[in-house]
Amino acid sequence: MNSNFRQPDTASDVPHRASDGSQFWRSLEELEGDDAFFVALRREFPEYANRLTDGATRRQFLQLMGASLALAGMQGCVEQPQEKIVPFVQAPEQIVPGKPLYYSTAMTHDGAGIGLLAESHMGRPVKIEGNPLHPAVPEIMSAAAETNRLRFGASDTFAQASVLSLYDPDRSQTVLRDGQISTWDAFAAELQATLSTLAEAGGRGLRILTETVVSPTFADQLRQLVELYPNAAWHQYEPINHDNELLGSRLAFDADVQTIYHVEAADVIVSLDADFLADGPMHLQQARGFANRRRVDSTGAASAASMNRLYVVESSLTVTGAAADHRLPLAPRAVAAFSLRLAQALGLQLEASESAENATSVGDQIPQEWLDAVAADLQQARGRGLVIAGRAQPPFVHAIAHWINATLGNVPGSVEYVEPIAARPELQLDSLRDLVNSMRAGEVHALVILAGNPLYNAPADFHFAAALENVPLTVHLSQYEDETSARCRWHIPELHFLESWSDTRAGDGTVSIVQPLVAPLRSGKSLHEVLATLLGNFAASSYEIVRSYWRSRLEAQSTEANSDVVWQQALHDGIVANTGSPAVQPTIRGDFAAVLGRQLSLSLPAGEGISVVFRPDPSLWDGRFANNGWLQELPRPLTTLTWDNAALMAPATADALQVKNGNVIEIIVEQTAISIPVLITPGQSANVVTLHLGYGRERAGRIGNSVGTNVYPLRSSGAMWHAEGAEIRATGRTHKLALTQHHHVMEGRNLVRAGTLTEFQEHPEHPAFMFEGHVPAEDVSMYPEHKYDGYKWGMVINQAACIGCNACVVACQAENNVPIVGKGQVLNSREMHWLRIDHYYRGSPENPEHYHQPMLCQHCELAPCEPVCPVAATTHSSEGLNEMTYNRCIGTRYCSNNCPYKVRRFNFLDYNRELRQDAVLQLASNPDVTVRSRGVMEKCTFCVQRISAARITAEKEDRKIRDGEVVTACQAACPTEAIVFGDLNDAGSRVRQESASALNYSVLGELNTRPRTTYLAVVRNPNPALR
Amino acid sequence: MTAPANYFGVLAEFADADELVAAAREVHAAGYREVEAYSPMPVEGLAEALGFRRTRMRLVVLVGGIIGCLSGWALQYYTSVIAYPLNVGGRPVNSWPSFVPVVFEMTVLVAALSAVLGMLAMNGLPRPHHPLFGIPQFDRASQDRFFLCILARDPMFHPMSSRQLLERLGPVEVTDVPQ
Amino acid sequence: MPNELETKHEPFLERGHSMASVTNKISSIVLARGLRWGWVWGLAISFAGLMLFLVSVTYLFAVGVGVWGINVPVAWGFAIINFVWWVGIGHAGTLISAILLLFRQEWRTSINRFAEAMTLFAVACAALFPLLHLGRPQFFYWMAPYPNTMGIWPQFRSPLIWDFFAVGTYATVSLLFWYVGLIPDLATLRDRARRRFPQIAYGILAMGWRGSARHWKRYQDAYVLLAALATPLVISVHSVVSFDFATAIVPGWHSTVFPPYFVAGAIYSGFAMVLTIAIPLRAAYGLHDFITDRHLDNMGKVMLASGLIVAYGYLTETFTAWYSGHEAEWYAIGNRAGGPYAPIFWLLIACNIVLPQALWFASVRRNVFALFALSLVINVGMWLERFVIVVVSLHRDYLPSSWAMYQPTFWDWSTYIGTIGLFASLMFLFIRFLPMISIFEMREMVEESAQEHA
Amino acid sequence: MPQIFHPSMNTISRATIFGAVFIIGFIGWLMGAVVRSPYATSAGVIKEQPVPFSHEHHVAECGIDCRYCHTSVEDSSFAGIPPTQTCMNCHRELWTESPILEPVRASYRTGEPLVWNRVHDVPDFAFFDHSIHIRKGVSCATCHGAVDRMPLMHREATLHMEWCLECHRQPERFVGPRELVFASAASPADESKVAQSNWIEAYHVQSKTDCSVCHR
Repeated sequence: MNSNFRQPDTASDVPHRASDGSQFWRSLEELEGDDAFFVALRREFPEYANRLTDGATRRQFLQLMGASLALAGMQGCVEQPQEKIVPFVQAPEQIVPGKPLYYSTAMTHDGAGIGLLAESHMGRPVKIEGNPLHPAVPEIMSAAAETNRLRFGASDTFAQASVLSLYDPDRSQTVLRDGQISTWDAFAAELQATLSTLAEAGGRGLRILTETVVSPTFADQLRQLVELYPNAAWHQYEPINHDNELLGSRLAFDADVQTIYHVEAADVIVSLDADFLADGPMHLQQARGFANRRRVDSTGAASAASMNRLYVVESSLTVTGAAADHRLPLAPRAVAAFSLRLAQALGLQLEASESAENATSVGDQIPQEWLDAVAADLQQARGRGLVIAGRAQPPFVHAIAHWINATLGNVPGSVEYVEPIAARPELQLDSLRDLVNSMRAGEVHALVILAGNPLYNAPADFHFAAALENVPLTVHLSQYEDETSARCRWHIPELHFLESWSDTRAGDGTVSIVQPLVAPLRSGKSLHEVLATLLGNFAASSYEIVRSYWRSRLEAQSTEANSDVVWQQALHDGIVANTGSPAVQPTIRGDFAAVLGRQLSLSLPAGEGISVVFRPDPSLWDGRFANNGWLQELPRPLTTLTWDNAALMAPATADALQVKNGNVIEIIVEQTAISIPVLITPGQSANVVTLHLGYGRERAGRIGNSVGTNVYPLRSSGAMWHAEGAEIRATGRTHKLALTQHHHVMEGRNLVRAGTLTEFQEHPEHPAFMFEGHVPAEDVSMYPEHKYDGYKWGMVINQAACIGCNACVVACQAENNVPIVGKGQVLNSREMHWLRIDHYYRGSPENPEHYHQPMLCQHCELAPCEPVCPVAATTHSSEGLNEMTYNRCIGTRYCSNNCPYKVRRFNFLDYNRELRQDAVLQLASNPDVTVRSRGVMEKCTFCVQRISAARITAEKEDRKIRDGEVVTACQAACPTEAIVFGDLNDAGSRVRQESASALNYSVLGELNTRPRTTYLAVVRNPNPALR
Repeated sequence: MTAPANYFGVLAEFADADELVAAAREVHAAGYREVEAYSPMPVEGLAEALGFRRTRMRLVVLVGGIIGCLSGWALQYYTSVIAYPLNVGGRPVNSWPSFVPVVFEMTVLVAALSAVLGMLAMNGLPRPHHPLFGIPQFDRASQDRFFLCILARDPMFHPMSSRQLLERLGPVEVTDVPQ
Repeated sequence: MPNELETKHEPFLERGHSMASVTNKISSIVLARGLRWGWVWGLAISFAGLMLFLVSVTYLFAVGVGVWGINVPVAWGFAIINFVWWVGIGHAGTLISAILLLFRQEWRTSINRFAEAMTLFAVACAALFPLLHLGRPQFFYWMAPYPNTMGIWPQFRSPLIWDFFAVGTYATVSLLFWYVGLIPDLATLRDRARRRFPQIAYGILAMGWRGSARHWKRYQDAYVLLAALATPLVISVHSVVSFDFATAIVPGWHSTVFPPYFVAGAIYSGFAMVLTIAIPLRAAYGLHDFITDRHLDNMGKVMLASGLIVAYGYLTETFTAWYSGHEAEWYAIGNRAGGPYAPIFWLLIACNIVLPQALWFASVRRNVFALFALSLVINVGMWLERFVIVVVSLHRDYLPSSWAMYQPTFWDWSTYIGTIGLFASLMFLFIRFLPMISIFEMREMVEESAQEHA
Repeated sequence: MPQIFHPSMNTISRATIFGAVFIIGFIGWLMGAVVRSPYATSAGVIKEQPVPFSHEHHVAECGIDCRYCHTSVEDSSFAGIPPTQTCMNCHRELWTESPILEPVRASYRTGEPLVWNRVHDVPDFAFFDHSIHIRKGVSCATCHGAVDRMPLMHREATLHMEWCLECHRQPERFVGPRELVFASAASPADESKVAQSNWIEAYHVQSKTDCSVCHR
């Protein structure tokens, strides 16, 4: 892997590279029709283990009818077609054919940026990694010896999957006017005309609707716009926003602040319905911080102090809840009540009001000992405690969290406040309400919607579609021609962040420059360009806009001479130095108790019956990723549901309603009804139904259309997160839910080793819970041992650290060209993921303990799969890898039968047919990994392509591969460093240390398979008081 | 009456097996050695009566078996130890216990083939054309009649005397068999 | 060798038969001009089945093994079930001819010929499945050891390679055995045929056999030696097939009892299939003189015996599972009896163990209809047994996280039924064009019985 | 009854049975021969190219080093095909009028790349890395043959797996001193013979035959 480019001098040409790149791509577009060229392009990465077209087309079927049995023989001898080589006309600098380059960029998600490294092969990005220099991104193997190795940072599912969206064939490609293909110039002309009329009135009637804006450049453009048209207005709306946090901070401090949690600093963490391990601008750092405090070493003593304790009070099961030491499932309003009670227990004085009464009455389902234990723990951990409120909780819960953290002196230890990172912090719900009202009132003459899909995801009671009818000129910029585009006069294709310039801010305000990896694959415009046209500049390119903004800004502030140097450094590092938001020390307002009292009455909706809880979907978020096959097929954490959303409910609730998995129920909230299948989820709070947003899209694309159920119709401005008093009735219909795991009970098998910290400390050297059930026998083989001198690759997975966030699964899919198979195939257990996260629970179905067990090829030294292969298609390498040679495989599937871990995946059908047919989609494939054909087995290879790349580099330098030089895709993505990979023969390697731990064990070790992938047991830290 | 040179032999037809065996003994006792008997099914003691005892089939099969056994083992040893030694599931390259089944099958296969081919070869089959097939009544040799034939190549053969000898043995009929 | 059974019981060949009569009776079935309607219809129906098979295979090759219901964890489905089932059926023939020959049970004489034919056709059907079930059937030949440009060879530790050799050898040897047995009869047909074409056809096949005493002598030696080779072969083949399961670590497969009880099972289903064919045959062609009730009776006894061994196999399996002390092993057994596929398991117990106990009664063994019904029941039962072994063991193995169900698709069924069509078609052609009972061996029996009553 | 068969059938029938063995053997041998023949491998077959480029002329006569055009051969898996610009570096001055060079000039003018026919085309499931082989002292000529004697480019090797294994199993037979890696194909073998095994030690050549070395 090349890393030289990371020195500034080479990075200094980045803009040139882009232009060269674009030239290359423009020539591509010229040649678009030319097959030969695409053949040549395809040459860039491997195709199929055999080149047969395994088609099921009717024509082929007829052709084959005659041949029948004889056919098999004939197919064998198909000769390779002539391949072409197409060199550059002018070789671009930096690009060495056949070697990847890494460029730093950033992705904006949920109103904050996450820094990324994009791996580019011959100018096409194929893999995303986290940028370790970015404040929101924890580094992987940071401890490893500092070599010229490439440093990776963690990332999340959305970042990993973003590269697939870039090549999505369904992305819109042309400007549309009323659905008819039009041109940018036509648009510009019409816009100009309208603007000129609006100009007199100072732009009155011009409205801009954006999503949360954090981009400094964009903010600057908006500022200019408002200067130009003083009477124009800019609104922000995202269905999943931070309104409650904002209100909460105003409530507590009477100020807008951005809260930063230093989870690692906290000994006791209380989550009030906060999914802080997977949600929030800094969730990767939070997850890392949490995990770092869950590791215990064999010296039990030391670990006692080091290990934190997590209490989670939540109404809907989350990965954070699954990771908790103590989890309390409550109805939403009970969560609010709990926080109030907690505050009171910690000394908050509320004058007795009916609202307080209300709170207490609602809270009667809260176990008192729980409350006491948490309060006591927090008290005891003064200054080292942390209370986090979830975005779904009403503002006063956030206020209470602030209050507790302040009162217990957790600020600045584990909580820190900085100025808001948003360009204009505001209550987005109100912002949208204003817009809709003026639309209804006919005050809006031109509405420019820059990204976002309000027609699909605006609160139902706003009737956005109807309001839109009153607007003469509507413009919608979006990557897909979606629901909103369909109702707007103009649709402008939006560029993907990997193909346009921009900038963004991390959760702490640090700015990253978003630089493109390729010139646009499809003609489109960026936010900046469209806004520039509003400012009268029709020709400006994103690069010029962003560059000029930063030139002026850097020249303004940068003391040292050349702003270009700073700019180059920023491009290279992926962050602009010291741009973080300034810290603030807000103080709890004096009249806190009073204000709070007033809030309570509004915030604690009474009401009986079933509460419906709306949550962002772990895969599709608010629906924007609906057309991303990787995310659609990604088993949702804990439920392993794919290709659908469902009404998640507790077993008890399901019994009460007399429904089973897959039964379609009708949920009625205020006369609005939706039909959605049931999925029973142990751990879900009683009488609470969780609905995930983002499904039932009508115009998402071929993949996302009409997958799942659209639950936005139930979501009104009054009930953005919780709807009380829902009515549910069974419809008698059923719907097949594609789950990748049907059975979450261990059937008394000792598959996951788990114990408590106390148990561990009794015998840190050999904890009792490590020796329950079967213990692998020592050399029971009649054959002699195989010796592995040289490298001995192995992996250790720390189950205590794994939070089941799925980032590794998508990373693996992206790195290894793992195909998408579709719902039908998943229903028949044919999903292809090389790495899956098994989930088991222990204990009562009401509130069980959850365990994640990432399961991938264990690379057994005595692999059962190998001796049964008749053609030696799967064998052992001299470094102990269990190798799968696709092109030798004839597909007996015996290896899969004989694999106790069932990690082998088989191409039952031609899963790459579409890939082969779509020249652009092909560009997403990793050229270092074979794209498998029909009828061959495949499985995790420990990213052998990365090992081999590292080996070649090392060999060329006449040295051994250093620890941390080979980082598998899953390891690189993991925010908690739960996955460690390396050479077991290297005494200094981290994997060696972890494999020596007293908590290390092999799954099914008693079968004497001698796995190279071993696990570290789960150690939890429950509060003795709650035993 | 044709010259001896054109003779294949004289053929006597009998009604049942016992007569044939008896006749065979007589002819053999009379000193004829190039004599052949034909029956629609194997007849106990007939071949012995003609002085034919050892078939050497067992030897053929034994040799075949040994060849099969060795080649089976050699094939596996060569491919997995010499040609491309691979670490398969941590087993040693020469994991002989796993080689036993194929060795056994190869043994049986070659042995069986040599049995059949050996039998055909020693019987001088296939031989779709044969002088006897020219004799109409010989059809019944494969159905319900028994034949004894003194071949012309026997040194003692004489068209007249041999014929008379056979006629004395009470056959249904005696025929000359032309070449 | 006079057999005292002969004198006590009724003979295996009805009285009053001469060599001429048996020869005539059997060979005329083949040499008769014209076709019987029954035969034509039978062949037509079986041929339809064969066509269904060809369509299924074509579709299979066009789309891939994904057209079947298989998945992960159940990566083997009908294909392997049918393979084992057919191979099992393919055991009776050689067993009857070879083992009974060595034990000098001459009641084999009247049934060995078509039993062997049945063996060949069953093995042919069986041999198709390992090829069809490959993900990339076009590369099946990689299983054969031949010097290639890849410089790589088959992997001889794999039971599938053992299968390849075992089934290959078995097919070859069975063919030789069958053909050698046919030679004298082909000569008979050659000599009895009156039309030119049959004369030439049978003539070529008969290789000029003329029943010379010396030939007979060598012939008999070779035949006995073949039998001696075939006997261990029969045992080995199904043992090797059972290795596919026994050497794997799948709970419910990994058991040392598999080889013996697979062989027993094979004999069980084999004899059942012989009866399924023999009973209609003797009715259709009036062969009651040759295939007497005593034949049926004996076969009934053999089935009863082998059936009991199979039952014992089930018990041993259960015991070892319990004795192993591994949850997965014990769960696998429980899952058969109480899991989602329990009905199939209990049906199998009924078919293979409970109902066949009726064979204890001579009256049942002598009752053609009861026997025929039982033979069908056992065929079904043995198929279900393979289903339980293959599918029910796989669908829930070590990690509960990967448990799943298996549902056969239309194409699973059509391929299976198709091979039955193939089998039946071959069978019909055989009975029309080759003597279904060994003529020369019947002549021997005539001779012997003649001597006895003299 | 008359004879069914003519006497000659005796010979014929035997001949067919025992002949079959030899026929089968022959067919086997023939197939083996065909797959290794240029017909199947197209080794030694000259491919049509947009420009009749002569390695003999440029390497042997002009003495241009391999790396002048195949720039990335030392640090990438892909040796690299020169951009049109590289050709024009010289041909801006030389043979500026020559008609055979017109495609090159055209490409340079229009920006349309030249489209060459690949001569050494390893199957897509086999991964080969030039740089490491160069580094370990495998000379260009070892695989590509005497390129400097090829007026028109053709492939020497069959590129069969057995051919790769030949070297991976006995590197000492092919590995030579690094200095001679780019030497003209004169006779690198001889020099490397001098101290065969040394190179293996010196360069830590560990040519593996693990499947994943080439198949990923």
